[in-house]
Amino acid sequence: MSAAAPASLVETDDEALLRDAARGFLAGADPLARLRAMRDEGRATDPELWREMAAMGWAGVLVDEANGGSAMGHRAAGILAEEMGRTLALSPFTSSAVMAATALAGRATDRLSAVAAGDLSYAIAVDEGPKHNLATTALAASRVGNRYRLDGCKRFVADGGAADRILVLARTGGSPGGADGLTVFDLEADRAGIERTRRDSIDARDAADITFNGVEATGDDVLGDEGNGLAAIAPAIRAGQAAVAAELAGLSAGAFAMTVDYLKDRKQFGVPIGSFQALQHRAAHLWTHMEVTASAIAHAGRALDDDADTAQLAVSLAKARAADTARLAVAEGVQMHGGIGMTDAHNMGFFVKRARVATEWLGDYGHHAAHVARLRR
Amino acid sequence: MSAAAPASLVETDDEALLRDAARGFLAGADPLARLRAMRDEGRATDPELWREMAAMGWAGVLVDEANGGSAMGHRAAGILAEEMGRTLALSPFTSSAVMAATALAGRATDRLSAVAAGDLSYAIAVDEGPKHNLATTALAASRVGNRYRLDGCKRFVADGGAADRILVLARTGGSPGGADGLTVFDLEADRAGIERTRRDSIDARDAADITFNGVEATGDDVLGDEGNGLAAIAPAIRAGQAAVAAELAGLSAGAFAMTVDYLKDRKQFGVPIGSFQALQHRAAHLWTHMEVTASAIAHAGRALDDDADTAQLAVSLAKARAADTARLAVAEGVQMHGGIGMTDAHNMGFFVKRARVATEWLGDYGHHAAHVARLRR
Amino acid sequence: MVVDNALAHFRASTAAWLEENCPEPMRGAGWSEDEICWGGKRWQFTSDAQRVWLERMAAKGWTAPRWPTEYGGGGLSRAQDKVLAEEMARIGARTPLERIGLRMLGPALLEFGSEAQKQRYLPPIVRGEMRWCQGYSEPGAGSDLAGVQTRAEDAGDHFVVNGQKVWTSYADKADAIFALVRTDRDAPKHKGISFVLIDMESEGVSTRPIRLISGKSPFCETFFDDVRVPKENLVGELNGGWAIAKYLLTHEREMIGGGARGLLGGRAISSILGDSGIDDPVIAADALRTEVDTLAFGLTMERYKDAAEAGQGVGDASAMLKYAGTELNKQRYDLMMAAGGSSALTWDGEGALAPEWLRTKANSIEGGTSEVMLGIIARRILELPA
Amino acid sequence: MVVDNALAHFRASTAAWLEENCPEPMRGAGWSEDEICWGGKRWQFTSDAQRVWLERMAAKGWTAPRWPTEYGGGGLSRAQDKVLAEEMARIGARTPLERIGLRMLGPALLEFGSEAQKQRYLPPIVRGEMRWCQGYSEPGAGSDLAGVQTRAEDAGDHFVVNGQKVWTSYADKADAIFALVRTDRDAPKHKGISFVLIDMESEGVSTRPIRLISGKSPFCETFFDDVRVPKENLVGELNGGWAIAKYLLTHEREMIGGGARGLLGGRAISSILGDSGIDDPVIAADALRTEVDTLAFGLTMERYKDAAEAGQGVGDASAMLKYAGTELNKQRYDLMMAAGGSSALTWDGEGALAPEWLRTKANSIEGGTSEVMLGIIARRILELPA
Repeated sequence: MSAAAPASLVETDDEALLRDAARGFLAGADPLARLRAMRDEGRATDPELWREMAAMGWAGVLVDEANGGSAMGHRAAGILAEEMGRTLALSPFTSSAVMAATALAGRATDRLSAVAAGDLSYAIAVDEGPKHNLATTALAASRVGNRYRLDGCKRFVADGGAADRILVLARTGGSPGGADGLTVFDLEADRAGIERTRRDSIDARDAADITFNGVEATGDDVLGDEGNGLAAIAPAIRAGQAAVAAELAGLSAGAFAMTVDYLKDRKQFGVPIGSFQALQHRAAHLWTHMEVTASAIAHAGRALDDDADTAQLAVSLAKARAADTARLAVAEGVQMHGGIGMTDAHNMGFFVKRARVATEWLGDYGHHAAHVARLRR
Repeated sequence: MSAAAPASLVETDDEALLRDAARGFLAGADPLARLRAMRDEGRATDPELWREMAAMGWAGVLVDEANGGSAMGHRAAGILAEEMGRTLALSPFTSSAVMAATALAGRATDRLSAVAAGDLSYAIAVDEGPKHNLATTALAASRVGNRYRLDGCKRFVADGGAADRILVLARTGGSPGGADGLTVFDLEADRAGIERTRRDSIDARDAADITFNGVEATGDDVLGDEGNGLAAIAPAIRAGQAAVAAELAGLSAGAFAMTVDYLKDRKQFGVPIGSFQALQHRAAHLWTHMEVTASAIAHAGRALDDDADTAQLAVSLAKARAADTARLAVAEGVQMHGGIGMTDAHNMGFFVKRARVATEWLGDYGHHAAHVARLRR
Repeated sequence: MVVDNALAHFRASTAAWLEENCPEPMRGAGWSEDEICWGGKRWQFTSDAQRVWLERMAAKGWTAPRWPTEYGGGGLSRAQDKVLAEEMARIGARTPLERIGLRMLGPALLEFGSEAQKQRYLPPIVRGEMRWCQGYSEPGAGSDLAGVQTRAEDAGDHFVVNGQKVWTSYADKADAIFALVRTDRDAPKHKGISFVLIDMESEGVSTRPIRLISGKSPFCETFFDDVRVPKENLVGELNGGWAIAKYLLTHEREMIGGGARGLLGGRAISSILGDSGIDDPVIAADALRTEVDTLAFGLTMERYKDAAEAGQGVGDASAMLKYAGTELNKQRYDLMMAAGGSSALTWDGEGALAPEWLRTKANSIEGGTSEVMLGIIARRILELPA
Repeated sequence: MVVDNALAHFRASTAAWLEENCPEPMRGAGWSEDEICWGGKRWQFTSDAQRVWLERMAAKGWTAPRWPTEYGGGGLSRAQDKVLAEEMARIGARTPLERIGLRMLGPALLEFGSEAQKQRYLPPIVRGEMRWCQGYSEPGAGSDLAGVQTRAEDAGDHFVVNGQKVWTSYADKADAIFALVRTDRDAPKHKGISFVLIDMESEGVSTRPIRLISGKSPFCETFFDDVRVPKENLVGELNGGWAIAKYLLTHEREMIGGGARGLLGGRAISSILGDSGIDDPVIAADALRTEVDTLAFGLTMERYKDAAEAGQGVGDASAMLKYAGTELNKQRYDLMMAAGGSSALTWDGEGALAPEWLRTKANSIEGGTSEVMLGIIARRILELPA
């Protein structure tokens, strides 16, 4: 496809329909109210909401039709992620429907169809330090006869507390810092020796440290080729980065919409605060930021659909821009709301917190900006 | 002194008097008009203005009384530099009265009194690449018997075209990149083999590339100790950095004053543009920036006067902040003036250009910010 | 250097007194916010040393060193006050008593209060027997402080107060509140406001804590439902409360600016980041910038303090300090969160910066928003036209 | 993929025609601004090839591909126009003729002009025989374009025009000017403006070039001293000029935004900096940011172009493109100047970026300041209250 003229960056009619449907469903589901209730009850997952999403086919958006999916592609996945971001809808969508579905695609397994149906959820366990970095993987998968034994710890794994299965990146060779010698294992989360500790994440979502204490595995558990785990996991990471970028763009739009409404409604000194020129200019600047980021999001989806192997530049560009835009959108969101935006009773705080967590997930601004520069050189 | 409580950061009465006197003189001299006339005539120096400044004792501000100076110190020198910056007054003050006077202080030479009288001007020739960096000095001073032979080129030397003498940093040992093996020579500018090429600097001031083609020198020409040239030149560079920082702070204040006047006078849509809230907030932000920088400038002068050897952190802080503030002050200056600020007929352009040149001179924002971080660690 | 013999003597005697009277547990760095002594009727001392230290300092009037001795203060000159602070700092002596009564209401009463009010309220403040809170902001008023809706109706010898305040820090722990109330609904809004003192134990006063996005907070909503307030509790003129409010706002801004400086103290940003082994060019550059800005802001606080000591008032420039300090504090915590990565994303555990980070978001809102500060600078300092 | 046979045929024939008719010197990258063909009565072709190329393209109407053939245009559909552009790009064929008449006045005449005006003015524009300039801004008016003071008084069959315009690009080289003039001084300011065409050779018209801080510029001041303008030169309604002005402003913004994109093209910032061996963490981080922003802005231009091709107008969003593009261009040049160090501080010599850098400072002023653009976004797109 890449020799042809690139697809338009404007939404197709199909995509617009998908967006409308998603937005309509989410407006009815009121995910923000659900998130608040869950947070107050100390729950970090919302299986009921995910079941409804799966019933609408969202879990299978990237899965081929033979496995029960709709194969609508990454632009479509981005649209769903964006709409979920706008309402802070909580689900294992990115971990399962985007990352696991991408990793499992084309492999002989019935797990893919279970993912597409929303019956099976995954967490992707890669990072061991506080910042995203695949190469520093140290978790050891030692060969013991024709079996493996996994020892080590993965930190702050998104959706890691509730996932049914875990894709874990382990080291079967080479040494930490090197890209070689990595291997991906696909394990049920309750396998003996796996211990999961819920982290009390500021965004009230499921995150867990996962410890592997002499976990036994066999060659059947290996996804892709031993020693070449980066090739097996990279497409999934890349797709996940694009989805998180889209989520952040949606989150920015959601925070911005609240803010603009507030600027129109809220009166001070007898006039709507949105009539103050300084706030108008800042709001216009923020909208400009969002519009420019929106182009990078659309492009990332197009690039993944066109030729996923060469899409890293487009994806990193999207994640960098989306993180930058979200930072500005929530900062202005709080400041422009004044004191009320600082109260827990107001929803803006949920946007602030999710923006921070999603910015870190799979690489922050500097990580991706450096990637962009490296890939452009 | 350093064990005592630090001096106040507020101007003393003496300092306030000095500032008033300088401001009064410069208001009368109208340096901006002189600069424009010189630029139009293709001249890069203004010896007459410098003669008047010297008559007021400015050339000797850092020189001890035995050598005909007033020994008022670096805070006083900073006040003069700031006032010159405010009006873009052009003179060899920083090169001669600050840097050369510092380098020559305490050495048995009658040149110091000539500098203090304004009868002798110096240029400090250190950099060979486009960015300030002493360690990369490559200009060779080869030993030939008990003499030296200098070969190499110094780039964009401030005041280098018209200076009577040149302090040149050369390499007598070690290798480029190393801080050892450097030696300072104090040479008359017309010594055989020295070739000076005027650069057409955007700020219309004297800058020259200086080539040394087999220039002969003896031990009498060496300033300080052979091989330890950094020790001989560093205090001069440090004092120069503080003076350029003060100049940039003054330049910012000068540009800002023009801008605020314009905001008050200029009407658009029937009202003064200074009543537009967005411009008010930006002007207030810029003023805040200037106030914070002013503290760093005062502190750098205090630190140099207190204990020059430990003042690098304070000086780098001042130069970094001043460069940052000047960048903002001239950017807002042009933008807030609109089209008129872009015309050569308006003075704002001179501020824009001088800000850029002075920012590069003796190290830019990143150079000094990195120094601050290193020295704080 | 001119040596001031009297001051040298004061320094020596102060040092000796502190050495003798400051209990050992009340010295040294690294104490937490929980250990601050706030005083008040319901105060539970966290230790005997805390109680003794407060009593001894209060007896000398050194909880309020510059207040006149007739109201229980220390009666110190500016120079003596500075010496006391220096000598306390030298041995790491803690502040014996915080804060809002001493720093806010006290100075206002000294400036605007009647003789009877000074005699009644200042000594208990000095002794830490009465804890105060501040009732300015109201729901819906935001930056428009003069838009006070809480009303005090004249009922002969007392007012009847009805309405609601928000952002009243520690209202649930205070003994009394100083509040802005509307006493003339027909006057232009700045001219119908009065400044009154209200006993929090009065019938009809209730409070409700406000939870922030950063978690628990000292802030409360405070409700007044037909509360009787004796007329003698009016400070200054009837309908003349705005002048007092403005006076206190300037104080508050300086406190918040100074508070930001406190947070900024300690280790260099670059060394904090250095430890984490970050290899991110953007975080590295942000760290340099934050380091530069932090040091320059600290010097600015020092310069304005020097100016105040030289007898030059800070005045409207407090708006600049408030703006610069709070925006910088947000910048600094944003940076630390980025550097902390996923380690910083939880509510608790080692390195849990998140609550502090979220709390900084309010710095540029409370005590006057950054937008209000910029407006003050633009109009009062730069004299740009309205 | 649906193959459009007619379009495929057009592509083939166009490619063949271009191959045959585009002179070799008129192909390839790397031509300078000096070689642009601006046309006009006084135009001196820089080469025979330039003349031939213009004549051949004009004969086909392809200097204005989408204009109707009856006015000398190419009469192409949107799809055909795109094919022509693609085929020209494929062989690196230069634009045969620039710009202001083709891009600005022409579309306005097609929309608002009388049949006689279209017939009279459009064909010479297509053939490059008439060069136009734009007279909007006036000294003292700045962003308030509707505050036009140049007045046109009714003198029977003609107007008498007096006043002054500034920022008229190439006024000293143009054959005619389209200008906003005030025709009713009593009406509200937007309603007393007319749009007229004025021959630059008329008696009483004079020009003076404007030197910018970046050096020489195409801008002029243009003076009108009792200039007679036939009434047939009025475009649209008397006092209805503001609608035409607004139409053209939107066009201009897109051009400037697009221009910024052109400047942004080519090599990656990071590779430009990479060559200079800079070891400065701040410049490195700024370079990353600029690279990210540049790519994202380029995609935004592409997205809006795609939208236009899909028949969705850009409308007020042109203000966003203008704002983002020009601010980014300034950011980019600031970065390159910092990276260039002293090499970039001279007017000439290798790597002399300074004139271009200084010129970018005007990008966010000309064609509507950034402040005006933000106001348009705030009020028309975000619908914030006035």
